[in-house]
Amino acid sequence: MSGLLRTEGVCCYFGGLKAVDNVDMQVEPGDIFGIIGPNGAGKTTFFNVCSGIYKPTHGKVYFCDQDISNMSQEAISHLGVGRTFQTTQLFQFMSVLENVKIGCHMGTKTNMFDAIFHTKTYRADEQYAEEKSMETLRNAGLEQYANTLAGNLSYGIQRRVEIARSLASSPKILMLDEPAAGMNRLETDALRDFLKELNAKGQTILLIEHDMKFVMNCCNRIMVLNFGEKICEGSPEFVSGNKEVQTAYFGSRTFGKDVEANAEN
Amino acid sequence: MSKIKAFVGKHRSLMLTAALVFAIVFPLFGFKKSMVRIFCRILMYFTLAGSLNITNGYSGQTSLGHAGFYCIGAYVMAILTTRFQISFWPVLLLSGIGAAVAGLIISVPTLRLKGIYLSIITLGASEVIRIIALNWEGVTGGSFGIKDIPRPTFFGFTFDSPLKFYYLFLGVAVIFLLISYRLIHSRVGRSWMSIRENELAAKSLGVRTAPAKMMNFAYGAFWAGIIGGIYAVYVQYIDSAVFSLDEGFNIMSMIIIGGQGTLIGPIVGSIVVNGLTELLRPIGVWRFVMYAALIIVMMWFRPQGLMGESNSILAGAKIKMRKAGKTGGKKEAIS
Amino acid sequence: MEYIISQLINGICQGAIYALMAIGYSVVVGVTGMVTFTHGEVMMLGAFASYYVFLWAGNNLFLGIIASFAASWIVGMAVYKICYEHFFNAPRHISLICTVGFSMLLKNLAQILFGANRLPMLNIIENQVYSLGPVKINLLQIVILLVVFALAAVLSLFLNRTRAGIALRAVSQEKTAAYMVGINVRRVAMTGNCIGCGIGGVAGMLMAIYYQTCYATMGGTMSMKAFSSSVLGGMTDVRLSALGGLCIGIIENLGITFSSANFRDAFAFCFLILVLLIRPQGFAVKKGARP
Amino acid sequence: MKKLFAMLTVIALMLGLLAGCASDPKPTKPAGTQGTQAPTGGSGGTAGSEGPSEDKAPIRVGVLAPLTGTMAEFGKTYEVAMSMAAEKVNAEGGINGHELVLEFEDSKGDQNQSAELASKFADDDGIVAILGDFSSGCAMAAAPICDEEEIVLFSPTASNAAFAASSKWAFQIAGLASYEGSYAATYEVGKYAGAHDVAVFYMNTDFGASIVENFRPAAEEAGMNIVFCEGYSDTETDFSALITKAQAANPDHVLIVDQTSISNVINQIRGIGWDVPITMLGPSTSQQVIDLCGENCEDILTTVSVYYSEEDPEAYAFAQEFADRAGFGATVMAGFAYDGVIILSEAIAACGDNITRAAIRDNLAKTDGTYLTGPIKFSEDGDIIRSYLICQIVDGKYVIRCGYDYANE
Repeated sequence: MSGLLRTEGVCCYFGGLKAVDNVDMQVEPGDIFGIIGPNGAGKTTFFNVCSGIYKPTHGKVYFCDQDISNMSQEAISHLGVGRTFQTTQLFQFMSVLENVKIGCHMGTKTNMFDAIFHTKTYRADEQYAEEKSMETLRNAGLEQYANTLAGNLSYGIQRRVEIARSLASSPKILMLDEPAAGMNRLETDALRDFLKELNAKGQTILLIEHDMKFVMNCCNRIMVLNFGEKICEGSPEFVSGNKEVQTAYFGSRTFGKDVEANAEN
Repeated sequence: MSKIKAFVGKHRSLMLTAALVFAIVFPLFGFKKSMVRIFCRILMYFTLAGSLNITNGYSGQTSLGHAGFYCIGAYVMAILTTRFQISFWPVLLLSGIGAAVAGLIISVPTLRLKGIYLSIITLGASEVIRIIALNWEGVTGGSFGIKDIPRPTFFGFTFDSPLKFYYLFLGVAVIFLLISYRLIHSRVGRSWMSIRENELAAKSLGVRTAPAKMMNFAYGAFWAGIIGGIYAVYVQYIDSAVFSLDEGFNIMSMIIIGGQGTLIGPIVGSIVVNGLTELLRPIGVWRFVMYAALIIVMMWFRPQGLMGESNSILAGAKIKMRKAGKTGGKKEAIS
Repeated sequence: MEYIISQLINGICQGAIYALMAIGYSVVVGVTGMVTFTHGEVMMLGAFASYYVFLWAGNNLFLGIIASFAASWIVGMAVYKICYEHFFNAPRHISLICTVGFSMLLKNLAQILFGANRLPMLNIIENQVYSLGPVKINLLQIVILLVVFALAAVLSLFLNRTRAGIALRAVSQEKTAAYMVGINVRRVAMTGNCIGCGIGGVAGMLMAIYYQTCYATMGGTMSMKAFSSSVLGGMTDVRLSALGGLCIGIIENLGITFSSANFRDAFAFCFLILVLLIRPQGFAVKKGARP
Repeated sequence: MKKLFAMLTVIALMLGLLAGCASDPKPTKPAGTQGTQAPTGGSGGTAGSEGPSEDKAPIRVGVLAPLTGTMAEFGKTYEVAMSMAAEKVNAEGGINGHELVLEFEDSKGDQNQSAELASKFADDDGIVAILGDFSSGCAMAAAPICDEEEIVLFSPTASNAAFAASSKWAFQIAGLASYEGSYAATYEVGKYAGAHDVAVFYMNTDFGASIVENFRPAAEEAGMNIVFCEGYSDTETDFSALITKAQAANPDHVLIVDQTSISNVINQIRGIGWDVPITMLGPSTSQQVIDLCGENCEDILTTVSVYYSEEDPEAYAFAQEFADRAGFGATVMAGFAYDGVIILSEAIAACGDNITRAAIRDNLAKTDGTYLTGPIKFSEDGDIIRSYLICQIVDGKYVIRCGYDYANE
């Protein structure tokens, strides 16, 4: 009964569609845990169940041994689950710095009274938010964009800002939904290094990704979903060697070629 | 342009002080009372529009029913000062609090709703408040309204001329601006804006959107109630006909013309709308046709309002982004 | 008991009038995706068009329908050009304010052109009262009820079964995709909007005949009811909007029966708020849809 | 750049506002063209030999009227009737040789605007008195200002008893709704129609509510039962539920207290084939009701304080001319508005050369005479109690059933 994030028999149905069916997963502290699967395998739905956007139809989700299955999205965030989205959900018309400052929301506790009378709490919070955001931006290598409108940045940078924003809330687990989608090779590599660096500092990461090379190089554990069901879980080597995964995910052709093809894209 | 911007940015406090001094001094130059009344109206609608701007502009919850909160404030003031002879200042606070409580209550059903569904609830609530004011004869005087509302006094100083009310309105407007400025540039204001920009992302960052929205509604309603209270003693006679839906649309048009989501927008909106209705008087019955046409022209050429940021979610900047080949547009994240 | 039944019938008749307006309204909203506050004025202009036709050509209902439909079609074109076309990609509140402005413009223009007083529209349809047991219903009420049912049925058939109707629905759901598959989005949206407005105009005419008068400000309060009915029906569904109108009519009249007419609008809005509290999308349901 | 342009627009507007409103309009514009001047083509026989002399300064009177908005119909009544009266005054030589000029301002039926416009008039030293506003609500909102500024506020049509009583500067001649209510109860519905069980429909405005407030005790005193009494909002269009409800109470007489939607109520009552005797009150009495209701309003009873009968050539001619100009029939309101101007101009004339606002007030209070709408003498408060006729609609025409002295018989 341990693990940072754990699901037990999680199902999520939409009408007759079984988007996620009976998935068990356990993410240990310090993991970089990858979820892969073909399109429509239910990865994002599973993610949304874990972060409280959807409620599981059956099954339970535990975070730090606490049942979060029926908690609201905000409450789950407050427990320390940070996430990004498949399509970036930035505050497009705010500067990067402001974006990250909102990420500091949970770390501060100014209320209306404090804000109106500029109490000690307010000043401490503002200072904290300023410093924390700058530090996060510096770590993510986004310093030079601090005052740019988030919506004006290139797609790759936007994804990075989203990760930085999530990091500003000091999450216990960082959930990334296809962080490398739409990035070019260079950006992807930079992102991988960045994530590894984070992980080295003790950040637990859960991610969904299509880019096989990225996942194989980055993650230490991988789970494979297909049609909402878990078909395999284990180390990258184990997963890539698994026959069932190869047929389900890559069709019946040889694995290596497909990986190459995928990487070329 | 950028030079002007930089200049304004650098000397912001200086400019603000100058504006304030100007606002304090200029009515002293022998304006007629009716003119001062127009200034009073501009300031009154500024605070009223500003408070609506808090909900519509900052947290992006398009409320159409602001007249309801205004109504509550006015009636609380009228009833307590005429029936119970309580003095103006504590009642003023009660007017605000009464309206804020109403705002809290109305915000509860709106939490689950978005867009036009939210708008119609606020609109309906405002109408229900007006209907109650019209029919609860024992308390609100029904269709006869409440008359002879006493003038406020301040340590023996009676507010009995438009000029004195001008300073009262000015004081309230300045306090409102100051407090709102501080709120908006704090964690509270940032959480409101994050809801406007992207509620899903805000939630994922731990912004408790429901209480934030409720506080936002209550805060906006509070100031509408305060203005309602002052309005009651200013005109000394109120009846429910003033607080119609048209009044709500009128306030709404001010913030849209001035620019939503900026503190200066409502000032400009109030000046333009109230100024136009006065200036267009010579053309008689045609003036509302003209005014309506101006609103439409405005929406065509400057949808973000006169002072609004063109780079804002409120301004339809999406189109520009799309043309530039950047991502924008669809917000549906969950697939 | 008879009393309650006749009040129910009153409610249904009143609701039918709301439904009549809501049908046109929901077509407009459904196709353009924009909320409109001009619908009341479109109805008013339809009523005035028929008034002048009746004045000129005698009580010819057929000509009246054509005139009001045509007049509001033209107004619909103006509304589309001024309030919608430019704003498809902009936030909703911009076109909303535009429609508010346009409705103000039409209302004041009408007041200047047609005068501020009420104009009589007497006995366009001969008044006949039928007694069904204890319940009395007059010819016009029956006509309006029939029109509502017919319109709801025909329109939903049109929207769901015909090619043009499917194009309209496609446009209402996703303009970009509709454009991609080769639908002329602007033309289809404009036609749809004009159809909605035309129906609104005919509704205005029927309303004017029913209340035997027409005047420049007649659209104001009624359009608010049409709006509410349509919201209740989920904004875009013709049949559900009509149902919403009927519900509001019945609730209002029951409220008046047991309380007072002073609170008519309060009953309608409280009912609306209650429904939206329980079902945030009104009556509209999509089974198995993702939240 | 756009923002700069926006700023400039705002500044220009502000300057315009200051320039337009702060400056006294008199030196820049001749009085005859100011504001929404009476639209009747020249303010009466200015050119005529017996007209007011050119070299004497015109006397300017401000008028608050709802020329736009939902009450525009009544604003039009004001505009036409008052212009007719001003033309008459000027044709007869003006006020001691001064031309009478009415300056109409549109209050839109909005209390705020009414109050602000009253203040604007009060600030203009050239304006000697204010006529209006049409509705009691607007007049009540303007009253504190006129009281403060000491200028006469003379509303010909306000019927709320609290209006004139609220200030010594406020006057009204429409006859108090409170008295009309009890008259209707005692004499019209009670004595003349002989009703026992009465149903009352009233518009929930201060007019309707004060009629009902006074109707109720008087009716009970006269031995009637009020079996049904319900108000509705002034924007109401559908009365079917109320009518069914009233029908269930089984009254033998119906009283309708309304101004705007009277025709709707009557049509709907007759529309379901309910043949009950109906009574309406003064403000709704006009040719328009007959136009809007046709056969449905046959036999309806009404109280009127003014009757534009063919026997009274002056009143008849007025009603005819009014209908020609306005495009709809004259209500009692038209007569009141007309009289308002005449009475005021007489009060001004009585001041002689010393035309001050206070003198006008004092002379107005002394008014005692017979006018188009009957004898007028103000009470202490500045209102009057009118006497009423009872009329009935027969063959599309009002026919007098009882004279002014019916109450004394």
